[in-house]
Order: sequence, then structure tokens, then C-alpha cells
Amino acid sequence: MPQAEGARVQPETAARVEYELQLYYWMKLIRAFEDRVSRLHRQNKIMGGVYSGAGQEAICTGICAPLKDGDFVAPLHRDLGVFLVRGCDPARLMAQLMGKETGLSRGKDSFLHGGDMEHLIFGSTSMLGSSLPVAVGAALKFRMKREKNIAVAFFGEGASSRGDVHEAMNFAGVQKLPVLFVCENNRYAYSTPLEKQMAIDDVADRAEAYGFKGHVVSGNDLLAVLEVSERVIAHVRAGEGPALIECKTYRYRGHSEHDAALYRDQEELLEWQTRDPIPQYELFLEKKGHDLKHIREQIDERTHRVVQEAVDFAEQSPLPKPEEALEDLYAPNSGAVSKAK
Amino acid sequence: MPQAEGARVQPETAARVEYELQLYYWMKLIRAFEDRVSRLHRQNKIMGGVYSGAGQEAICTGICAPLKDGDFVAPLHRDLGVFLVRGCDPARLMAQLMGKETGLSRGKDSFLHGGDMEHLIFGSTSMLGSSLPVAVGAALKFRMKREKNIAVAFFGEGASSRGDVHEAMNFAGVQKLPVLFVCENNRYAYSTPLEKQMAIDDVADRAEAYGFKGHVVSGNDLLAVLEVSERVIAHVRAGEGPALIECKTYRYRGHSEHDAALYRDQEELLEWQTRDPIPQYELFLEKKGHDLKHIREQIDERTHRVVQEAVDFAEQSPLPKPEEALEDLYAPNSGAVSKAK
Amino acid sequence: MEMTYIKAINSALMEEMRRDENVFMMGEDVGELGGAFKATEGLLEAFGEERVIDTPISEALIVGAGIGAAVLGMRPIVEMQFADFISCAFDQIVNMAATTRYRHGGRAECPLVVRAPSGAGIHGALFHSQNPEAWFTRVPGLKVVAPATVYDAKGLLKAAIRDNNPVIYFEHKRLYRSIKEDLPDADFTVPIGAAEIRKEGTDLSLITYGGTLGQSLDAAKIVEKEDGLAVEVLDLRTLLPLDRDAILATARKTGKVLVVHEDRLTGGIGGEVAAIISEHAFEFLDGPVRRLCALDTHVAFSPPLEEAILPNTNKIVDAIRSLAAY
Amino acid sequence: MEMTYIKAINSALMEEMRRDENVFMMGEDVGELGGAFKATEGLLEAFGEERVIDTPISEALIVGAGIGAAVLGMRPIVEMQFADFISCAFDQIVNMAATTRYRHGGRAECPLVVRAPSGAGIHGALFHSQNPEAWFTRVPGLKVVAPATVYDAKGLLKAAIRDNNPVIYFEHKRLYRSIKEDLPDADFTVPIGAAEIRKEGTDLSLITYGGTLGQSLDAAKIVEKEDGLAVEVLDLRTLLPLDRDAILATARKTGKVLVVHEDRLTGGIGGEVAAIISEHAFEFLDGPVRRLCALDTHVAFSPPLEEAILPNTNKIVDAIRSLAAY
Ligand SMILES: Cc1ncc(C[n+]2csc(CCOP(=O)(O)OP(=O)(O)O)c2C)c(N)n1
Ligand SMILES: Cc1ncc(C[n+]2csc(CCOP(=O)(O)OP(=O)(O)O)c2C)c(N)n1
Ligand SMILES: [Mg+2]
Ligand SMILES: [Mg+2]
Repeated sequence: MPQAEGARVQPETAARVEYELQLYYWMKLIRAFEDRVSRLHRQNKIMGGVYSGAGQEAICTGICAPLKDGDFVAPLHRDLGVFLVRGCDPARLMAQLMGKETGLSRGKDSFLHGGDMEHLIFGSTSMLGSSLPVAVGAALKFRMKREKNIAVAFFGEGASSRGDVHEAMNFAGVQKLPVLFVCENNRYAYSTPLEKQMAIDDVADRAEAYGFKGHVVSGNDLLAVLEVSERVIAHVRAGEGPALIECKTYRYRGHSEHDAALYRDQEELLEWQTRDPIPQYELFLEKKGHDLKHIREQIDERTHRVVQEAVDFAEQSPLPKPEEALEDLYAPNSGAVSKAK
Repeated sequence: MPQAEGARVQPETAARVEYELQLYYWMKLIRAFEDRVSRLHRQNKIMGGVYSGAGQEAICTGICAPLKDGDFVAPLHRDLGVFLVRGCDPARLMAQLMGKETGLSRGKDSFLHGGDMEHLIFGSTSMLGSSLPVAVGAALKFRMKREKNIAVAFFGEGASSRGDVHEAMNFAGVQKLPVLFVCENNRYAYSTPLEKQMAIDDVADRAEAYGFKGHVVSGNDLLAVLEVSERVIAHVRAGEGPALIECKTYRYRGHSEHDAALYRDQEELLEWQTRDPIPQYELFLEKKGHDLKHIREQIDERTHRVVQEAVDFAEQSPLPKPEEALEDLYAPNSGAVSKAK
Repeated sequence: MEMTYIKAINSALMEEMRRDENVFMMGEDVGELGGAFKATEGLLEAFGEERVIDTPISEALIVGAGIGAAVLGMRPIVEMQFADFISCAFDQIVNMAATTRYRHGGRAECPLVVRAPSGAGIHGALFHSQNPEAWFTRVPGLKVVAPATVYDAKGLLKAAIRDNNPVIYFEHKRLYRSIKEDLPDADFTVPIGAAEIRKEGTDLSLITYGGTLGQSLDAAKIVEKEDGLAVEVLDLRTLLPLDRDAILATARKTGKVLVVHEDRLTGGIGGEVAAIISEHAFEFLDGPVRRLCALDTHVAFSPPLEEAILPNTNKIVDAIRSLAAY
Repeated sequence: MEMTYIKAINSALMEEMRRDENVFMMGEDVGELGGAFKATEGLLEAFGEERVIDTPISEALIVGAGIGAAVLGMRPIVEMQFADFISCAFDQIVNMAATTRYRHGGRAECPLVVRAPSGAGIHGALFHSQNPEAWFTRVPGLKVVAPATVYDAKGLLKAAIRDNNPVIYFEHKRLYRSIKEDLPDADFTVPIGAAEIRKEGTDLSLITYGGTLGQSLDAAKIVEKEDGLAVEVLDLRTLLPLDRDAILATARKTGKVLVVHEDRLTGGIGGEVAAIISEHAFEFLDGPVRRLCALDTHVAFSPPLEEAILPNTNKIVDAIRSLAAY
């Protein structure tokens, strides 16, 4: 079947070309941003836990690119890319990581725990898996309000062992809610390899036990992720119930910047690096006739500028004032008008 | 295949005949005991929640009959039968339900929350599903100590929605522990019907998502339960890893004695009552040439006597003394010698 | 209209769901059954399956999904079938709901109500008798209320539903059908954060809430009659934030304080109340701040044990007399 | 041998696992990695995969399985990677472990240790800075310890492992590598339930534990030198059961008490301690029992916020001076 159900042949419109370049930009921006974050951490300019998603850029990009305004996303600790692709201001994101007043959480929380509700990016707690029930609740709202939006919850294969994940998926299945679960299976939960986490090969196999479909895809192949995500998201959005996409991938760096990851085989890392999502995608662009060298220069220049501006903004931003420690605990009750449309 | 893998043809030894009659006795004893409990509740002689397992006797009997000394069982709120089949003294069990000093928990907890560790019957909390991790820990001990025992955890299909159940099954699968999970799927969790609890037909389908096998069996057919349980327990005991047996069944009475179960269709109940486990098994005994009428009389007389003695014992037992409220909170630390073999 | 405590809860739910279409109800058996205690009776018929949602037995999901809907502007009310099971949703409440606004730098709201039928004295034993409020009163970002009267049951629930923050609403099971009150037909709320003096007095202050208010008032009447003691009874009503002004005012007025609650002594709210008084009303005290609470154990099943463990009117009378004689 | 706090923990684990083959260790990344903080370093090599078990991310399972093994006579030590995640195992601890013996009528034992790296001051933000001890100190059936010194880290862990009851062991992350002590080579334990006077004094008592002992001693030295104040410093060490005798003895001795802890003020253990003193040492008090604790908020990330929130030596000095001047 050369024309599989979902593999819609895209007309080569200018818009499509632009979209494809935008995807490239996003992957490069994520990589550049995270590389810079790792460096800033070494320079002690970012304190606390820093969790790099280097190597996993195709997932955030490929899942988020087909999303629409009003969709709700719940990223986890390694999903900095979700913030960028969903439109969070890179400068505010960097300020967040540096604990600045201008950061997403105004210095309250660290790293990716600050959410950006303006873009419906929900800030997670550290308790892995606990944002899945929340995403399910967002999907419930969309259904109740007859909105054509969906909720997307990201989680590592490690988090999949948490009870909250089970409860969330089960209820989503029962209620056929518009929620997409995205498992980034990078083979390790901190130091713990797959075989100590689960007795099966694919987290995606769990989906059927909740009455919906699981899909496995190479998380290092942007086009593959996109092919699945565009199709699956359309189904979820159409009200056909939840879905799970498992993206097989690998994290390049240690669990956090503090971790030398000595428990891993260096070979394994090197092998995965040969499947880096960025060169793979560059090959595709080249095949489509783009002048890759030119594009790369342009985009590198752009990502470098964006990241530098973000760093400048963040560094120049003030730290919060001590008295702000007691702010933001409670919402005021002016009128208590409910907000949902 | 007339001789399916596990359907071992049992030689008609005297021992086997006795065993088959013992099974009958157990089912009848459970039914008689629980009927009496319901009556005692109406007479205000048992306070607190009373959850009848009437209609589900074949499950406790068929699962527990093949167990051995040293096996660990974790029954839930509807598993009074497990206590009886595993050898708990009916008199102490009845005293437990009446909150007497001579009860399993010395009046501390109600109904089936008192365990009987002498028979390795672990008393559950009310928090459904939370005893599955405990059973997994018991199995871990058996494995560490190279003991040929197994742990058995019972749970309703309602409890299967709890996160603890997921965490327990996943870890059991990873570690290939000797634990048997037994789901009593009686189609309702309190008032909530199956379709509001899960989007799949068989809880047993979840087992594969944890790397072990799930089996579905009619929970109202003692021979069917036994056929599966004998075979599966042998596998689990042999170290082949965990297993899940889902028994399809139905509860006759309300969720608790307070519940008139108006949310159910009366037809449904009547239909299930035609599949009552006891007459089904009687048919089998008759076919085997037993004089059923005689046996039934004998056994009714015996169960009646046992239950009456239990009631008498319980009623004559003293209530605990007020000052005992502060006893049994902490174990003494005499020498702190560890207990495992 | 005269109604019971449970009916007051039911009518608050009815009215708020009618008033605001973003309010919805979610929990185990809240639909056709109308809840294990009938608190949600009639809601399904009135508002349909989409706004009265029967869930699987998944407390973490119930609260978590409530949070997800809440941050998108809904006003979910979620029910724990018994407050005891709130332990299964603990992380979602104390880490997810309580920090949502803080970790979003003030740019998110989580108007969630968790209803939790709590309390002992109904032979519920260890897992159907708990008073878990003090696990939550130490969590910034949450509000915690515990109505002791029919009026407050309704007014505080309405206030909780309209509040833009997560509110844990502890309703005492023993009060469900044991107390009645004539309530106004017009809409009313009871402000969160305000304690209420239930009886004025000058000799001694008794500070309590929830399940022990009735016993405390009974005890106050007994000692008034038998000993001529004028006991002031303060009903906290809200447990987080505590009404420090009201607490300190009564302590300063009478100089002797007895704190009474059904939760156990150690780690109960009484300790916090006593500490606040001892710190900020020290000069006014004519005697030690005493506490009469459940014994430091689980709530046991058997009547003699349960009786020994829980506070009651007689025990309160004794404690008042002893403190008054100090 | 001189060692750090973390090394003391590590050597207690080593020695106890060597002493008793029923002791085993279970948790996330405790094996090859040796734990996120290296507390379990070397255990896998010494005792093998069967006694040093890497688990999936399943806190409820970790504790629950510990309970199952414990009631069969094993002595499991389970690790929460950070104490913050103990919320995910909350039900298993407070309902399952804590009631096991009680609901079995005294016929079961649950010798389980839950190790929980807690505490702030390391830029860990909301979810890596928590001091959750007071959630557990109100739960009968549990014991709770919080060592503040290297000696106690080792001695209390050994005592916890040998105890026949569930013990929650809070180890303070900030102390891991910041304090050192010369420990005896011979086996020793520190009794659970006994507080310890770390510095004698007559002017004022400072009661503290865990992460704030060091700061408290520093503060005591400063006021001794600069103000001539003799502060008695009592280290609680065990938080459940509290050493009431020691608490009341120091309160009666000095008449002025300051309670200091890193956990927040409201609902922290300080409230219970203050309440006990106010109730039982009332006649001896020359001033209000004061508390210096973290502010009533989550532990924020950004340094100015974290600093504002947490207690420190200067704040303690100020509090001592203010109370001394009362
Ligand atoms: C409930 C909980 N337990 C433990 C941790 C500590 N922890 C942080 S990240 C991590 C590993 C996560 O693995 P995975 O979910 O696969 O995501 P990855 O880091 O591989 O992207 C662990 C154990 C946590 N954050 N939450
Ligand atoms: C965690 C938790 N939530 C809610 C309850 C209240 N409850 C007790 S039994 C029950 C229904 C259980 O259904 P199921 O597991 O199918 O067992 P069954 O009663 O049908 O045998 C519920 C909701 C509970 N005991 N524990
Ligand atoms: Mg991973
Ligand atoms: Mg059921």
C-alpha cells in the first residue's frame, strides 16, 4: 500500500516548504538552547537540576508542530523543546532557568517547573507521572465545552511505572477523551535501564489495556514522528478518543548535568548519536533540493541570536525581591466569576 | 484436544474424592457463614460495613484450595471465604466481625481488616488495591529466601483502577516474582458498572502489558476456577513469574448491607443466580455418582454447626477493655532479632 | 427551609451548579447512586452525565483531573467517598494543586473543591473514621474548611466553590443526619477564614470545630448550669488560614483556653492553635492552654475502644472543670 | 574513623546488611548508581542484586513491597530518592505500614525503614527541598527520626533498622557532605525516642533538630560571646515519639523556649512542641514559647526568595535576643 491511510501526500506548497524549514529551525533552536543551558550550568549561572533533552529534539518538535492554538500541553523535565515549539518566549524561559523575576514562575520554581499558561503549557511538579491526570482533566474540559482542542501529556518511560499514569490512561479510555499521551522512551530512568523498569518492550502496548491505540515510532526521525503525530492528533481531535505515541529515543547527556552516566555503555551512546535527529532531517531537506549549507548558516545564525538574546535578557533581569516569597500563593477572589468559556 | 495442557486427569483416589467433598464443604460454609453475617447485621449484632461475597464462593474456594502451607494471601473486603479456606478459625473470624476481644484484631478493626498472620492471611486496609504491593513484597521475600511459596492478592475489578495495582503488577513482572493476582470481576464497583470503570472487556488483558499471562475464567464455576488455578499456581510456584486470573462473577447482595442496589437491573441478578456456583458443583458431584441428598444434609448440618458455634463463641466473648485502645500500636524491641528464616 | 447537614450540602451543590455552568461534580458513585451518603442525590437527573461524572476508583486521577479542568477555568468539585481515601490522592493535593499558582508565578488559578466526608463516632473503624485535616492545614496554597453547623455546611461549600483556590472541604459524617437547621432561602455564603463565636463567655474559652462543636456546646451548657461557668465557645470553621484574630481575642478575653477536636492530640490542629496562643497571648494567660482530643491512636472499631479514644461531652465537661479550677 | 554524614549512612547500611542477612535495600537507582547521593554506594558490589534492588519509579510499590517483606520477617530499607516523593507513597506509609500491627491485634510486626533525603538550602526549589516530617509525626504506629549529627546519622539508622516498627528516617541533604565527625569503629546505636542536649545553658532553651541544629549552635555561640547569654540547645533527634521529658526539663530549667526548624511554621513540629510546653511547663515559663521556622510558603528557587524563606544563623540570633529581652 503505497498510500497508507495517514501518509497523506502533501502538496508542495510554499506553506509546506516554510513549515519544513520551521521544523528544522525548531530542532536547531532546541539543541542550541539546551547546549547553552548546559554551558551556563557549568558556569554556575544556572543552579538546581538541569535535565538536557539533547538527542530527543525530534519528539517535542514532531508532536507539537501539528498542535493548534488552545491545545493544552503538559511537558516533563526533559521537554524544554515543548516550551519553545509551543511559543513560549525564549527569553522568559531562560530567565526562568536563572531564577529571575522575569521568568515564567517569577523565580519561584526551578527549571521547567514554571509553566506558561498563556500558551497553555502546564508547569509540572517533580513527581513524575502526576501531570497525566491533569492533562486528562484538561481534555475533559475541552469535551464538556465542545471545544475542538486536545491535551497532550509527555512522560518518560520511567514515569510510566507510576500509578498516576495508569489511573489517567484508564479514565481517558473510559471517557474517550481528547488526550494524547506521548512516551519518550530513552531507555533509562536516571541510571535504571529498561529491563529493570518493565518486562515488556513497548510502553505503547499498554494503550490497548486501556481501550485505545498505541503507536511506536522512532523518536529520532522527525518525519516519522510527524507522520504519526499528524495522523493520530487528527483522530484525537476528531473525538475518536485518546491515543498513545511511544517515541524510541536516547538521551545524550547524563540524567542531569550532575550525572556522568557511568552506568551506560559508551558504545551505546555513540551508536545512538549516529541516529541524531538533526542530520537525519538535514538529509531530507537536501534531498528535497534545499541548499542545506546556506540554510544551516542562516538558521544557526538565527538560533544563536535568539539564544544569545535570551541569555542577555535573563542575565540583565532582576532577581525577585525577598518579600515576593509570600506572593503568588493564593489567587484573589475578586468577584469569583468563573473563567471557562 | 480432549486432554488440554493443564486439564490433568486426576486419578480417582480416595484423597481426590475427599478433596472434592471438602471443596463443596468450603463453598457451603462460606455461603452459610455470610448469610448468617447478613442476618446478624440486620439484628444489629454486627456494626460497621458488611460486604457479602454471596455468589462468589467458587473463587475463594477454587483459588485457595491448591495453596500450600506458607503461602501468603491478601484478601479484600469481599473475601471472607479466603479466611475460611485458608484455615482461619471461624469462631475467631466471627468474633472479629463483632468487635470482640477474641477477634483477629482484638476489636481494633472491623470486618475483614483484621488479618490472621498465623495463617499468613494479611489484613487489608480499606484503601482498595493497596494490598497488591504488599503481596508483591511477600513474594520478594519468598524469592530471596529460596522458598517455594507464593503470594496471592485478591482484588475487585473496581480496585484494578487504582495506581497501586499498576505499580505492583509492573514490578512483579520485572522481577518475575511468585505472585498470583486474582481479579474478582463482579461487574460493579459499588454502583459503578463495568463500562464506567474500564474501556476493555477483560482486566486479564492488562497482564500482558506487564509481561505475564492473564487468564479469564468463569468465577461461578468451581471446576473451571480450579482447573486454571491449579495449573497457574504450579507455574507461579515453579518460578515462572507472576500471573493474573480474572474470575467473571456477580455479587448477589448490595455493595454493603446498607445498599439496596437499586442501580442494578433485577433481571441481571436473576440471570446470574441461575449460574450459582453451588448447584453447579452439586451437579458435578451427582454426575460423579455421589448421593447428593445425603451429602448435602451432612454438610448443611456441619456448616450450620460450625457457624452456630462461631456465633456462640463470638457472642460469649468479651469486648475489649477501654485501656486496650492504646495497645498494639508498637511492637516491642526485645533484642531486635530478625525473624525471617 | 429546615434541612439536615447533608441536605445543606446537597442544596449548595444544586444551587452552585445551576448558578454557574462551569461547576461540575466528579467522583466515585456520585451519579446514579447519588453518592455513598446521598450528598449528590438528584444532581445527575438535573445536570446530566457530563457534569456529574462517575469515575473509576482512582483518587489521584479524580483530583488531578479536577486540577486540569480548574486551570482551564472550570470549577470542579471532586468527592472522596470517605475522607480516609484522600491519602490516595495526597500527592495531587499537596504538591500539584497547592503549588499550581506559586510555580506558575501567579499566572494560574486552581479553583478546585475536594469534598471529604470525615470523622468518627459511627463505628467506622480505622479507615472510615479519619480526621485528616491536619495533613492539609500545613500546606500553603490550600484552604481548608470544616463546617460544624447546617448553615455553615451550605455557606462554606458555596464559598469554597466560588473561591479561586483549591479548598478542602471536610464534612463530618456524624453530623449528616443528626443536626437540622432552618436555612434562608436566599443565596448566602460563609466567608472562608472567619471563625465564629457560638457562645459568649468570660471564664474560659473553648476552641473547636467540626464534629466536636455540638459536644462542646453541650458541655458548656452543663458547666454553666452546674458550676456557673461562662464558657466562650469559638468555632474555627476554617482551619487554613486560621482566624488568628478571633483565636487571640477569645484567649485574651478569658485567659484560659481549652482546645477540643476529634482528631488525635499529637499533630492535630490543636497544637498549632495552642502554640499561637502561647506565643501571642502569653501575658493574658491565667492557665495553661489545654487540649482535649482523640487519643494518640487509630480510631478502633469495638465500642469500648472507640469510646475510650474519642472526645465526648463528659470528657469535655471534666476538662473544662479542671482548667477552670487551675 | 572520620567520616561525613552521608558516609555514616552508607556505613550503617553496610554494617547492618552484613550483620543481618534479612536486611535489604530497595529503591530507585540504589544499585549500580549507588543512589542519587551515593548513600548506597558499594552495596550492590557487596551484597548483590537480590539484596540491593533497583526499582521502577513506583514509590507506592516500593513502600508496599517493603511492608510485605517486613511482615514476613525481613528488614527492608527502602529509599525515597528525595523525601519530596514520599507523597507518592503516602497511603502506604500512613495507612498500611502504620496500622499493620494495630489492625492485626498486635499479631504482626512491620520492621520497615523508609529513608528520605529531606531539607532545603541547596537550591532544590519546591520539589527537592521539602521537610515533610510533620505529615508523619501525627501518625501513631510510625516512628520518625531526623539525625542532625554524623554520629546520630549512623546510630539512629542502625537503631531504625533493628526496630520492629516502621521508622521514617529523614536525612538532611545539606548535611551530607558539610559535616564530619570521628566515629567509633565499634558497633553503636542511638536510642529512638531520646533527645540530646547539645549545649548546656540556663538563660534560654533552643529546641531544634535536623538541618537547623548547626545554625542553632552557631547562633548560641554568637549570643554567648556577644551578649553573654547561656543558651541550652536541645536536639530532638526523634520526632515521634517526642522526648517529652527532655523537652519539659529544659523548658522548666530556663523558662524561655525558642523552637527552631527548617520546616514551615504552620503545622510544623514546633507547634506541637510549643503546645506541650505551654500545657505542661506553664508555671515555669518566663516568656512566650516562640518559633523560628521557614515562612509559610513552599521553598522557592531563586536565592533571594530561598534566603527569605529559610531560617539561618542570623535570624536565630535575632530571635534569641528578642526572646531573652522579653
Ligand atoms: C515520583 C518521582 N520519583 C522519583 C523521581 C526522581 N527522578 C527524577 S527524573 C527520574 C528518571 C526519570 O526517567 P524517565 O521518566 O524515563 O525520564 P527521562 O529522565 O529518562 O527523560 C527520576 C527517578 C521523581 N522526579 N519523581
Ligand atoms: C481507594 C478507595 N477508594 C474508594 C473506596 C470505597 N469503596 C469500597 S468498596 C468499593 C467498590 C469496590 O469495587 P470492586 O473493587 O469491584 O470490589 P467489589 O466491591 O465489587 O467486590 C468502593 C468504591 C475504597 N475502599 N478505597
Ligand atoms: Mg527515560
Ligand atoms: Mg466489583
